[in-house]
Amino acid sequence: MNAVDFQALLPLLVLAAGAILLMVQIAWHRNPGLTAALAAIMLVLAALSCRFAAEVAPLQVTPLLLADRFALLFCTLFGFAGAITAVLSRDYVSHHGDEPEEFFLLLVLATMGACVLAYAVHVASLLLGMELLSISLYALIAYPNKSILPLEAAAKYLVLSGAASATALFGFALLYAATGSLGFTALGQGLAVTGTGQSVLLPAAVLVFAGLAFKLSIVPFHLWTPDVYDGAPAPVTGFLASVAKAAVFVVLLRLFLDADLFRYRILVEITGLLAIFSMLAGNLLALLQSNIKRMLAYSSIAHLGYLLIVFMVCINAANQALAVEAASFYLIAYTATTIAAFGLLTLISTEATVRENIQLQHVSGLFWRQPLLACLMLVALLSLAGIPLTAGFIAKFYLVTAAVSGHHWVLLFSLVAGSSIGIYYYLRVIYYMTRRPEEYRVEQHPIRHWRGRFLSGVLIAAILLLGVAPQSLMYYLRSILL
Amino acid sequence: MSMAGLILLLLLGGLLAWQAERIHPNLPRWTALVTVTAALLYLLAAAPTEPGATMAGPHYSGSWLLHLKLAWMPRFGIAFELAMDGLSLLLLVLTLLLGLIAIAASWSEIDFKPGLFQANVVWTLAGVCGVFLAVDLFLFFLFWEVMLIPMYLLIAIWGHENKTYAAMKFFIFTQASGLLMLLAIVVLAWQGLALTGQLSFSYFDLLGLSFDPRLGWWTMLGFFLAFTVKLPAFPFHTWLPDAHTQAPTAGSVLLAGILLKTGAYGLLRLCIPLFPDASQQFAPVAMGLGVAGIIYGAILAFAQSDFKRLVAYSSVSHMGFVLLGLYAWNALALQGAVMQMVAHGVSTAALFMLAGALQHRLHTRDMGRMGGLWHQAPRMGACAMFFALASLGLPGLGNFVAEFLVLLGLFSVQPWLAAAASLGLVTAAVYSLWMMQQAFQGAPDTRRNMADFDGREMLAMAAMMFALLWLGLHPQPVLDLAQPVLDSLRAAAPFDNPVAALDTAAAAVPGRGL
Amino acid sequence: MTAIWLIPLFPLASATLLLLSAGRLPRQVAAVLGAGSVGLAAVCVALTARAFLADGEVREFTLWTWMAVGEFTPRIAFYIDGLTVVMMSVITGVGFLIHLYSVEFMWEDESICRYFAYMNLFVGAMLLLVMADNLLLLYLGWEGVGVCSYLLVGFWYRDPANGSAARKAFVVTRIGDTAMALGLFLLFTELGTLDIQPLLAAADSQWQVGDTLPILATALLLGGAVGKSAQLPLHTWLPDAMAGPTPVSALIHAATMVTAGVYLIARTFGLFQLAPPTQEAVAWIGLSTLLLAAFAALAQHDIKRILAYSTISQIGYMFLALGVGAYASGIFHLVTHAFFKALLFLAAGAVIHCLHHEHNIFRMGGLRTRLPVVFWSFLIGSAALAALPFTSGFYSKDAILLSAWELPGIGHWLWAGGLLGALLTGIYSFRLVFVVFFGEAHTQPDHQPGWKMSLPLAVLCVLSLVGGLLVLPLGNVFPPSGHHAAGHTIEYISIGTPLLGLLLAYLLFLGRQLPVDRLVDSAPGRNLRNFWLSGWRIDQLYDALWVRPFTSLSRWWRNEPVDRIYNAVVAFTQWAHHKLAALQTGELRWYATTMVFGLMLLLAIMLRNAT
Amino acid sequence: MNGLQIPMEQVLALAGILFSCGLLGLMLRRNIIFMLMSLEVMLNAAALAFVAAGAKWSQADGQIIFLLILTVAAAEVAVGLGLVLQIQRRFKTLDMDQARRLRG
Repeated sequence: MNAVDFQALLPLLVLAAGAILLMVQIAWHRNPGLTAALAAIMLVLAALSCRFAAEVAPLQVTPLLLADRFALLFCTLFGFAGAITAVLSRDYVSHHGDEPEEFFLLLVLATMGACVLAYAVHVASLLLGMELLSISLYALIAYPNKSILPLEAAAKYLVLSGAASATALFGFALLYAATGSLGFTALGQGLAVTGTGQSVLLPAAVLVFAGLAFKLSIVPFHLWTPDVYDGAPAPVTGFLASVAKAAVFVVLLRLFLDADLFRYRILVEITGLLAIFSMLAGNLLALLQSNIKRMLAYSSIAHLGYLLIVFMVCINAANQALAVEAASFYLIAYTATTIAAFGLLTLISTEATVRENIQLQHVSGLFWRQPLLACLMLVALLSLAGIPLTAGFIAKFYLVTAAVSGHHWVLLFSLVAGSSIGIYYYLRVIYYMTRRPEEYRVEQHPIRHWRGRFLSGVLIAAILLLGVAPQSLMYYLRSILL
Repeated sequence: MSMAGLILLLLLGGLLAWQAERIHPNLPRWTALVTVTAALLYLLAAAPTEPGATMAGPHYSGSWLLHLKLAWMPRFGIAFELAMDGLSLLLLVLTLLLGLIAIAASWSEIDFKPGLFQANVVWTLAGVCGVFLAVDLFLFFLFWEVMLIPMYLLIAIWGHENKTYAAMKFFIFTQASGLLMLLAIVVLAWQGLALTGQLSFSYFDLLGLSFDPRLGWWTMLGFFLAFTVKLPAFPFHTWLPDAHTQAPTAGSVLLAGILLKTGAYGLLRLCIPLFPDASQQFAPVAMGLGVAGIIYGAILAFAQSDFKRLVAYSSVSHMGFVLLGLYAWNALALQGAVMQMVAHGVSTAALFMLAGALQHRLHTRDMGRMGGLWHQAPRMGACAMFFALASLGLPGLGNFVAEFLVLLGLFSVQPWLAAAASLGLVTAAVYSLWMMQQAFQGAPDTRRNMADFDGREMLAMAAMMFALLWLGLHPQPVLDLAQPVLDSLRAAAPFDNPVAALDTAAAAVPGRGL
Repeated sequence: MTAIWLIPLFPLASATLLLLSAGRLPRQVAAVLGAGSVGLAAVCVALTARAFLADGEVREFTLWTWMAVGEFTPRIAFYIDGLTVVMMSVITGVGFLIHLYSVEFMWEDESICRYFAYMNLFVGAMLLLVMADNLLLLYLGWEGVGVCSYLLVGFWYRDPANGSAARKAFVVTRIGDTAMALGLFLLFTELGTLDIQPLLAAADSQWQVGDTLPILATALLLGGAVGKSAQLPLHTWLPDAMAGPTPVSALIHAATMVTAGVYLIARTFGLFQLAPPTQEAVAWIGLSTLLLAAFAALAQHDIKRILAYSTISQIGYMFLALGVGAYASGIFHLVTHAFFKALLFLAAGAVIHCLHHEHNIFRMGGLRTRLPVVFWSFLIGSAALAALPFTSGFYSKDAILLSAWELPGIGHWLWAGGLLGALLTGIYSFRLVFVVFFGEAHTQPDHQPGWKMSLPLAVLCVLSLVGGLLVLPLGNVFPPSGHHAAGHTIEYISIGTPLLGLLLAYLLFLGRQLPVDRLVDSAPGRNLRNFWLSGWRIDQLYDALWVRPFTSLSRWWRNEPVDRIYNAVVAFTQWAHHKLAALQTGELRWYATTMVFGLMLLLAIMLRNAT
Repeated sequence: MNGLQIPMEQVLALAGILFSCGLLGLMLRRNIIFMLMSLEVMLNAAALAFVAAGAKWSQADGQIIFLLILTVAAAEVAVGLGLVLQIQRRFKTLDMDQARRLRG
């Protein structure tokens, strides 16, 4: 390891330093405000440090980590997302737990896990990153120890996620047994040499895919999603739904690309099949859901279904670049949007007493009571629904373009069908938000913290900016992927 | 003249109207009025009438007046590209005029959040203007979708008793079909890439692409569905009666007056010229849907007891003529279709304004509870009579010119369909007069105390009456504005009609066509 | 004279003024405007007619090009030939008299302003109809008069029955109008123009006698004519249209608008000559209508309905004339009919006016002495209607019957039918006179008509009597009809038949020489009477055939059947939602189980495809 | 195969059996503790497979992964046991079938 290697790993180092710093600070003086601020600062620093790391990219640091601009892009994203989550959680956890400081420590660790996944090009780093992320999340989910729902959610997540990790690992073990390699690229070469003659190979790949698909809550591995989203504290749900999924998706995509699993048509067709299932089932499940968190959980199933389309597109090597570009843009847009949506839920549940269970009527008339928050939610929902002027639209446009370039009509029609169903439940939230004062009864006080307003403004601006002027990000994506 | 400036003016005006509410609750409507008036004056004063500087592109014909192209997303060959020709100009004028009418119609109707209301009205106008101006297909789709949001809010917030259902239905129908159009647009652009080696969403680059018949057919269908849902054509019309009925008056006026026209515009500008072969094959089906819509809409209009619902179904019926005219695709029928877009916009807007005024005064739209209103409100009665007659296609008013031209043009292509469609003339008389009978004639309820139209409302009505008379008696300016556009569209996408004599004669006029 | 455009302008401008005033003008002003504008138009017509009679030159006058799309360039333009001059004279002349009459008749009505506005609008539209140089402008006038008819029939809108009658009038004529519009489409598509004279010339050069296209085109035009002129099978609206004020019935539903169909056929006779089957159909339609309406008139007891059926019947004669090629005779009958039928209606109106809106003739009676002016008017009108010798109706009807007789082939049948009609006309017209003005009085008139009502009656009396001596300037319009070569026997029969009718009417209704009551009271008699009273039950037939299916269909579809498709989609998604949501049991073990099943499913797919 | 007595396939089969046992345990047991134990079995099955595979290729990588899995499993169980305590305290039972407030 030399200085350049360290520069390439700067984001991870900053995060690790941040974790240590937070531990020291907590041990020295308990102060939630300070801890949250420190965590946010370190996360932002980590995000910014990617710029420096990018100067030496791409660089293979040990066989485990590859610091390319793709990884750094997502590190930036995760860093900012983590920082926003930290700021959002500041008031939320203070209401929910009596010792909120460690929450931020866990958040930093989880973000670090996500970043490791972005770097990962090896089974070991995948394992470490995924588990760092997951284990921190178990604790984060169960953090509000006064209430019962987070506990249930955490237990479910722990058991199932552990099983999924085990499944993926078992699959890797079988692949390892067949090829003798653990690095993604070497694995792919090994597979090429071995050929698919060995009947264990493709089932092993399926095990790996299934284990990761669980983390992405792809149908049929999706049943945990609403329960965990619902039970977890709102900011954690936002983090779980955006960063955790994006990180796993990135590593899955990298695995498929590096090991060139797209050669195995049947494997990719399974992803296509699951994409269709997810798009339809996710949207159908969300359809009449009146609990907003559960609704968003189901909608995230659908969105991951949309994302899986890129796997099918990648079958044709000529379209891979476009597919990855589309996936990257979609992940960025989806992360921003999801953070915004759950940020709103965080902000409106901060004021009230303990409320994990946010129903539609809780946002009744939000437009008239808290216009800024309502605008945040409106923008987020429109983005999720893929309406123009928002990031979600460009993202969907990207996906459609990619799918059209590969002529995947069935997937496209599923996407249209799913999106059409989706409009209903997104609009339903908007409808509740625009209900007139005489049509609802809810007591809520407007948010007073500048933090909430500031974040709302930032998120609205980010989503709209990505929707109206995405060209620079497009260029950037193109430049790092070509 | 700056086309982007026009859209920007409306967007900013809407924002201003929204915020004006903080100062005084009556200020937003004035702001909106001033904004739209300013936009209209700007358009009328600054719009060129002569073709502008030449423009690159194989499918540019002399009919374009203005063109603007700013780089936007070069990654996909997407540009912020606007262009205006006579057709767009005509529809823009209609849009802004009806915008004024809509604002006038809701002048004193809105108590709840008037600022946001007016803002949504003005933003809808901005979106529609964008649709009429955009020549980049991506941009077109963007405006197409974006204009729905303020409209959705208008219905969902200020609508009547069943507003949620109506707003949702409206949005889902148009969105779902819009997504299909997005698919089609992307397929089209990809086809362009395959054929020319250059990815572009510009209309000018995409005109005249050749397609594998099956691909062309499906892609055309994507456009067709989106536009016929908006038009609306049978059997995709069912969102319309609900949306129109539940929308506040301004919403109904905008919906019927201009939003429906975007569907027709899309068919005329995009669907047929981009896919001439598929469209020509498809024309019998489309025309069949048109006839079905005419008859079906008329029958259902007659069945309604809700004033607004009746007018809404009459729109379904009238827009069937547009569909017929477009797919007949000859000079006469196209002119008729354009004329119908304008005339129907005006006449239906007026009827919705009337319906709104009635509901405001009587708190009901049920015609069973009206009757004899002529006695209490003779001015309303006279206006209603005028527009009912316009709606049934009385010669001398714009709608007649439109329907006559459509049928005349259609007759040379599909005489039997023309005969079937002309049944619509009879049924239109049935429901229009039935509406008059139920609402305005009969014995008046003497307990009812109802104010007649006031000066503001009469002014709006008079303007629309004048417009219809003008369109009916001297439609030539409108026809002249649209003629070069229609000629070049037909030249770009020729249908080989069985009876081509009329067309060749019209296209042979020097200076028109390609 | 260049100011031809002033002729329709006067009434139209006056109508606009009256409408804009929104009823705020004093009734004196309204009356002066209403009647005066038509009077001015009449003066202009007189000047035009004088100029035309002096030189016999056809005059054309273009205001502006209505629209120009490719070859389709209809203009707002007028074409004045002999036929137009005749029609304009009738419209403005009779129209002015009726307007004058209306001033008194409608004086008490609160909506007199609206009344005159509609009436003036009607006159303007009717003038446009007859002056139009192309079929599209003619169609504008054609529909315009239809709307005015609708507005005026439903003038007293508070009674829903009036509204229904008005709607019926409009919709039934609209059916015909639509056929006519199709005819216009066909003509334009085939001949490339709608200007009447070039059109006729083009038809003449492009089509042969008996071609399919002219037959089709004329059949469609005939549809329009049949609707407007209340001929079979679209005649049912006219009796109901009597719901309007009586001067309206006189002007629109007797003198002018209902004869528009006759005008249309006469105007486009060149086409009809190319289509012998249609021409023959015109004759048969005319004949069957005139007989059917005459029988129906026999059984009516509403004074205006009797006149309405007689109008239908008389227009049947005009159609008969057109059908046998005697265009000039048809127009001649149109003119005389305008005189005497307007007279009859105005007289009937005076009766109704003086008897507090009594319509039933059996509640009148003995008015001969009480309303002498009206009586004499009515008598003269009926005489002309029955075509008693030397009245105007005699000359015109006689000419028609002679022309029919001379037509080879079917001519004799047509003649015989026409003769039977003449007999019936005699009976029903004098039945009316005898029942209303003779016998004992049932109702007392409370006042006498004033000069504004009497003067038009007097003028029309004179015209009805001597109108037969008029020589219409139609020589250059129609082909000269052959010299009447029928024997004197035919002449005598023609003269005798109406007299026979008069005699029968006397015997039946005044002299009570024949057992009419017993006849009517017998079961077949009563049935026949009811059958005729209901207008041969054609209304009921149409009700069952068209109206009820339409209304029940619309009621059945009322709630949007198409929505059922979409509702099914919605129901399916909701069903799927519930099914899927039922899997979310919250049970950890179940979740694990689904994951395992999912895994096994994937493995199964994989292995199945791998082998 | 440097003196390895047991063929790799058999070890992998054993690992597979263990893994299946763990899965069955997850599906069948209601007690959260037994579920955690099943989880351990699954993880260890994977770890065993890595060791066997590493041995086959004569690489240390398999064993390193084994160590990593061991650590991860320990961490997971540590958090898991913390949750178990809380569950016992709040739900008064360890039967996860009782913990189903979140559903639908």
